[in-house]
Amino acid sequence: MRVELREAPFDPLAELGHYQHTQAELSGRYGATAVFIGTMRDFNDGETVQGMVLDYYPGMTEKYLWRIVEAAHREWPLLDTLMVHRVGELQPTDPIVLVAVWSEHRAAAFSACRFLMEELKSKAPFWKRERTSAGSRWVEHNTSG
Amino acid sequence: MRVELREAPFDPLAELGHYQHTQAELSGRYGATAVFIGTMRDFNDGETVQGMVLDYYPGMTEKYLWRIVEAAHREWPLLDTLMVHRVGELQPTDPIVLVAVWSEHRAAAFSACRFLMEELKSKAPFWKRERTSAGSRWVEHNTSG
Amino acid sequence: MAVHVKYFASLRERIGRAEDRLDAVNGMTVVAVWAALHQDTPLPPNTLAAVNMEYAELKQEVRDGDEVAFFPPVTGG
Amino acid sequence: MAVHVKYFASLRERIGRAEDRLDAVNGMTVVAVWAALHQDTPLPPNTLAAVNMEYAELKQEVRDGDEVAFFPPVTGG
Repeated sequence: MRVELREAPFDPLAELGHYQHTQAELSGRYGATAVFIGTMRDFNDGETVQGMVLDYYPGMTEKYLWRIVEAAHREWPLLDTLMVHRVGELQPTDPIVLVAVWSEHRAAAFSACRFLMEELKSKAPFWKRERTSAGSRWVEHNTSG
Repeated sequence: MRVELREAPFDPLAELGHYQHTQAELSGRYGATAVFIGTMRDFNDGETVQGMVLDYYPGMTEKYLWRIVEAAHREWPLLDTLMVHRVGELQPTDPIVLVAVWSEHRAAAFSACRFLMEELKSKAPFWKRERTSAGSRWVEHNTSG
Repeated sequence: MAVHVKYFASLRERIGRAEDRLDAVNGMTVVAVWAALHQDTPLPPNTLAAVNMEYAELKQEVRDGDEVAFFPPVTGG
Repeated sequence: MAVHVKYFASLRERIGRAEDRLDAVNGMTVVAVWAALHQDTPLPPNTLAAVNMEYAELKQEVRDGDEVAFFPPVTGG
């Protein structure tokens, strides 16, 4: 299992491929990989977005992400989980979050991946501040799942 | 949208990255990408599996996959879908199927990706024949989702 | 009228060939196509059928030139 | 006893600083920590609180050395 915050842009597919490659003990055991990638759009709530800052609570954010990963592993028969979340200054089209879950069969991977994203979105300490042509604004609420 | 059958091994992450790169009009519009990768395990129903043949119905299989992709696009606000399915001779650890769905928000991508896999598993004309130390056997039923 | 019949997977192996041609008669159903070709072998339970690459009921009537397929439950993905 | 207080996101900007230190008294709750530091500003509705990096109720009592954080609803992912 790995949970990481990233200050710099990351390539979710490269990240995923690399992580999977390093987890040699997974090989041959998993039949299902469910992945979610959240990406910064250039448009939100009716306005063109030029940039974004993702604020977080160093220490608590990592702790919270580990907690939800552990909860998913208690709830479903998972083989592994990778979670990478961007923080800091983002540009439109930048990946924000990658969640990947490995399991023997698909139901566990699908359910756990969606659970992790819902928990992350609703409770993990991250805050978005968007920059538009009208200035900068804190995002007030998350989109529901 | 793309639906493909592959006779030769494929790298799902490279496939996904390449396809996304070619779909320039997606850029900045999608906030959510949900991906499922099905992989051949080396163990099934209590036996070590050495190889597998994936039989299909040329013509009908492609038609059926397109049908479920179109059904997903009618049901959810999706931006794009990629589906690649292996056929022919497979080795353990070979990817079998890749489904990727792009949408603005996560609910549509998650729901459509899971729907596509359930439809594919329950109705698309593919048949697995596994090779074990005891010989070769047709897989009788699919795992439920 | 001519009907082209295909078999897949375990059903193809059981029958020992991948296809048949049948001189069908007007109003013949999918299951009657099977019966005409395999007089001593009832259609195995759970067998699925397609006509012209669309899933079909066993009672669907076939037409001249149709492609009729029989196959076991699918196990893809 | 000393309590370390942190603010995040829009709340940090509203207050104009990222942290405070408070000489708290025994039995003080999280919301009382806020009240002691911001006598003229009631805790904004929907504000979340954490003690030592765990989500906490506003009525939770703080202890010497605790880190208390206040922040708006989260908007990550």
